Amino acid sequence: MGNTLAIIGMALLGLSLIYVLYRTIIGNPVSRRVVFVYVAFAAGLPLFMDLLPPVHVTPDVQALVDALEELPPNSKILAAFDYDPPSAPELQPMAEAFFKMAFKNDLDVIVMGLWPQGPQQADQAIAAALLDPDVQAMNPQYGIDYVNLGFQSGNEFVIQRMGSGFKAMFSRDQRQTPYDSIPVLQNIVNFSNIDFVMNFSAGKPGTVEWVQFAVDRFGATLGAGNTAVQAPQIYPYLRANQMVGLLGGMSGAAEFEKALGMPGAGSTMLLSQISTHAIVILFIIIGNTAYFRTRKRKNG
Amino acid sequence: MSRLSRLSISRKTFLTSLLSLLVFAAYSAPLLAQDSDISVTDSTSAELEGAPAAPTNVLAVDHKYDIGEAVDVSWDLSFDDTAGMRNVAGYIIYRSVAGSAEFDSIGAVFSLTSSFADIGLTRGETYQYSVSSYTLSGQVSEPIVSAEVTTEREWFDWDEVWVFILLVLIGGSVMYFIYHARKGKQMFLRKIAGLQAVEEAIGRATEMGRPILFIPGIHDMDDVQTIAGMTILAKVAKQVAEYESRIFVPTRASLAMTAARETVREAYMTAGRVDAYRADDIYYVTDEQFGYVAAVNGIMTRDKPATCFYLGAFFAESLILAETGNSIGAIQIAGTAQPAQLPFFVAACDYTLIGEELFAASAYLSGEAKQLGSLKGQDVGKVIAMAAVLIGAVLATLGSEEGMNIETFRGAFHGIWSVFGGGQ
Amino acid sequence: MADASPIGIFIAGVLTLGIFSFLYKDNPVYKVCEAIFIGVSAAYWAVEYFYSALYKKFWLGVIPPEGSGADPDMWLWGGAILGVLMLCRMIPKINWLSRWPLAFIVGATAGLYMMTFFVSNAMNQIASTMQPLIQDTFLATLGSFTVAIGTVTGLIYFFFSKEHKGIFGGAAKVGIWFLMVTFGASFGYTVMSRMSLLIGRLDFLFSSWATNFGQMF
Amino acid sequence: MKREIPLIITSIAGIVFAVSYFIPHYPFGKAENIFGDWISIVSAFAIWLGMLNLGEVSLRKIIRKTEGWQLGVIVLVSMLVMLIIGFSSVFNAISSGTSHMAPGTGLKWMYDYTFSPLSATMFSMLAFFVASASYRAFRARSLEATLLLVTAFFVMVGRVPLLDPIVNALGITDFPFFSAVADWIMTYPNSAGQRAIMIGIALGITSSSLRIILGIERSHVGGDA
Repeated sequence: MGNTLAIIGMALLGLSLIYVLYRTIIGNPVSRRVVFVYVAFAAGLPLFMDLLPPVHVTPDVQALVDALEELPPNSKILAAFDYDPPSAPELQPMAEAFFKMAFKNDLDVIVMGLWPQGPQQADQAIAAALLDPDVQAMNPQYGIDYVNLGFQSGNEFVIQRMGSGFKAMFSRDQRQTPYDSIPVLQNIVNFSNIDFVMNFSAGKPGTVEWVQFAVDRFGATLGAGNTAVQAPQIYPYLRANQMVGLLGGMSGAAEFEKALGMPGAGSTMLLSQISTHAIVILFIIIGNTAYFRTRKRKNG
Repeated sequence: MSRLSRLSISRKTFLTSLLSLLVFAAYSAPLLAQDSDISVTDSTSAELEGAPAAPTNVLAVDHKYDIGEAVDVSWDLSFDDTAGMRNVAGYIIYRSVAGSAEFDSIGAVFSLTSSFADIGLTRGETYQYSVSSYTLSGQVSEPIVSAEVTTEREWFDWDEVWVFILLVLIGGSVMYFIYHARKGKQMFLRKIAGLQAVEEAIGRATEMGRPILFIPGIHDMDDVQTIAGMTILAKVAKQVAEYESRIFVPTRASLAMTAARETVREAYMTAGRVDAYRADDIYYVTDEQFGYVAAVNGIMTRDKPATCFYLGAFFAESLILAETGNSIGAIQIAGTAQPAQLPFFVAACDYTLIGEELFAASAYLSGEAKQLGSLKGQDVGKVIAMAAVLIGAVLATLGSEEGMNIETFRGAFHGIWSVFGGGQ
Repeated sequence: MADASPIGIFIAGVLTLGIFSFLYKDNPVYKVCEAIFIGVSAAYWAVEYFYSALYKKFWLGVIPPEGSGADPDMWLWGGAILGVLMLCRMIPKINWLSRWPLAFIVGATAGLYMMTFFVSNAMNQIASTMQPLIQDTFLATLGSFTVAIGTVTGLIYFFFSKEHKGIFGGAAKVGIWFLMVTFGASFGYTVMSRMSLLIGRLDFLFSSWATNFGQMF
Repeated sequence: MKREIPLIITSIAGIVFAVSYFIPHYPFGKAENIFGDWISIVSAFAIWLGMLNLGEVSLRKIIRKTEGWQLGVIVLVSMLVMLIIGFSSVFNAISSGTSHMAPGTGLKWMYDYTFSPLSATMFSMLAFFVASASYRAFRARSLEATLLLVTAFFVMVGRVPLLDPIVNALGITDFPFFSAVADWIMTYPNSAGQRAIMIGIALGITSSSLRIILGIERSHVGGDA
């Protein structure tokens, strides 16, 4: 029922754009608020639909998935959470899929954050991953299979300092346990004991800093999930092989989920993503059609 | 990852060794605990007769350019690890402190591995290493002993000498041009469109009797973009003081507020109008990005500044700022080195300083020798970069299939350096 | 959120709608939500930094808990002294002292950035542009040429010592085209990002909040 | 003296961090570590300075009854509420040896139900502004702007399955054409442009950092004099 109504709504929304085009061409463009309403419907209506669009996994996502899947059990992954709630719609699905994959493959995850909110987001993602039956079968334990070291202030200086020893920056985990008494951290001195660094980033400090310090100075292997805003700037590093793979934005999350075979929030929200792209493109086209018509009239 | 630094490769090797050590320990600890002439219970397999061939050519060298706590051990693979009859499962590495004949096992690696990094040693101590090969059934070859090695602490990381040379070259040209500019030598700078509009924009605000808004980005003083923004702020504020206009500088970072106050006060002082300086117009809002943007939006809609400057590091707020600025009809001059935000500034602002133009603008406006000189120095760097890209790409196409990479780079520099006797 | 609080979700939804009310126009409800946001976030950051830096880093560093086996790190006092000097900003008579920590941060950042940007963003990027131009596939070959030409002409645009005229000017023009393609890509990605955030919020309103709303009343 | 000491501090800090790249161990490694710790601590004080400043500004607004002083009250009250709840959670965590953000703590509640939705919603409003900018501001005014918009189009349709399912269904192509185009754009021309920007910025940062360390640049200590 909701599905049908939503589809009808979308069709009406599309048709009404002709009116917007007309208004714009006659030089009486619709107000900002009307544009806002369109955006709200374009983003909201697909949430009531249950269509799953076909997802094509791009090479950069596949490369990251391959690198993660190749890690043998008990490999140590440093997961750096450098984002806050506003970026959660893009990065949280990635983080949840990541934890599911890590727990299923029996990898050890060490969580930390250069953003104060990062470790909280990680806790939420872990909680979500633990609901998965396959993960529950592996029964990952805090302290043994994963640990949350919490946030440390100092931005990129923290990574720099971690190069000589993690413990100097994180003397205790988020639950106040001293570094040395956490089983999963036994024998972990610095980046040379880490098999893979996974970074979820929404800005600075984030993936760029992890490349500059952890990779270029300390030789870490890095993969990252980024908000779409950040992703284009990360491509040169990707091309320069300073990192192994990249997930960009919500579509990156959907591809990641598909490649790992665990559909989640990223896949279900993708339809909304598609419809908002369409609406923005249509608005640009409408705006420019009007612009060129008036220019032609002036010139001619 | 192969074209990353040599350092990273050796770390990787170390990591592999460590991993294999763990796996090996789990597998064969019970076997190793017994004497090496362990009695064989299962005699069906031919490989159990006698120990495997030992590795050869065991070398132990001090790990280069470290604090003196690591030794790299390497060897040639056992004959049985490659072509022989018995399957070598891996190698065991032993260490003794010089003078003592007692070798302790310190680690093991899988077959087909020919190096091991021993870390956590004492600086200045002399050590000796030996390596044996072993089979899965616990047959261990005779140990082959290396020469003695003493750990040393080296100060300079010679792996990075090429970085040093290029840095000196570019830094040197920066200093050279600054020196020349100071001596009053004229330096040509190409025109930057956004800059020519600054004075006019301030004049317009004065005529309209409306204030000027200056946002030095949302990063703190630890970002060079903020500092460039501040340099431009100094110039803008001086002009504002001369025109008896008013300028608002809301900041997102407390240090930036401190610096902005200093800068503006200094500018008013230079203009001889320190009495007109209002410290309260320059204030910290909040560290929260959107709390800050909302507050700035409020300022814009309330005070309707005639000219808005956005010069510094910007993120998501660029769009809201530029859009709001548009809606109040302000002249907008933006500049940032954040590539993700440049599209919005380009689209919605009257003038945009793209990336490095921000730093050039700072030089251009101040006319300062130091800034002009650095620009020239950077241009030298760009010539080097362009030449390197072009020549490198051509050489790579003509030469190897693998292409040039940083290792080739390093190798070349090392070669040159060792000719002059450096690096050892 | 397994331990979700119905009142909490209700408040979260109200605050969300309060902020969205700005889209209609600036209004008192939005202003109140904004003021709450400013106050809460300033205090949130202060608490987080107190806990991570002042307690976990400094306090536990100079007074290690018994049994941890760590020696007190007296060097940390230097940071605390600089920090206190920074607070001198609040006291007009001695506020010049706050320049010292500022100077420290500026200097440390300059030193660190000089090396990381020079190596990661200049050297490594130049080195990785030195790829063979001829690749296995046509598209990859085209790509290699594109990268080499784009990088060089882009750099020419940022060359300030020469007026953009003649061949040089032509190259600079090609450079700005590349920059525009780059910006276009950024634009597309940014749109993608922004839309995701909105979808996330709407999802919250339609599912968690609406469900919760139904249960509460 | 008020100016010399900060300049000396700047130089020392800068030299330590720059030189330790080449001399990574003794004595610069140690100094670098100490300074790195200091940065963590100083940045916490900077945040506190910011909050105190906000408190002072709000308080002054309230006392002077300047326009919108009521909002100052709300700022101050919500700040104090968050501080009290936050500190009780932190001290509780310290004394009981748990996480200050564990489920059930006041700080976590405030984070989940006030801080989080407020900041997320602030961010999400950008979606609306992007759309209105697209309708009203983004025009193919010049060749440059056209290039920007065309690229944006290909990236937006290529990064999500928007046109690919349609062209595939119509049988025009049998592979995700737009996805491949977007990939190509991102990998090659985008990388080239980004790289030119990055190299330029890197050189700029190198030279300005050098000036700061050598004391030629001194705007951060208050101008050139």
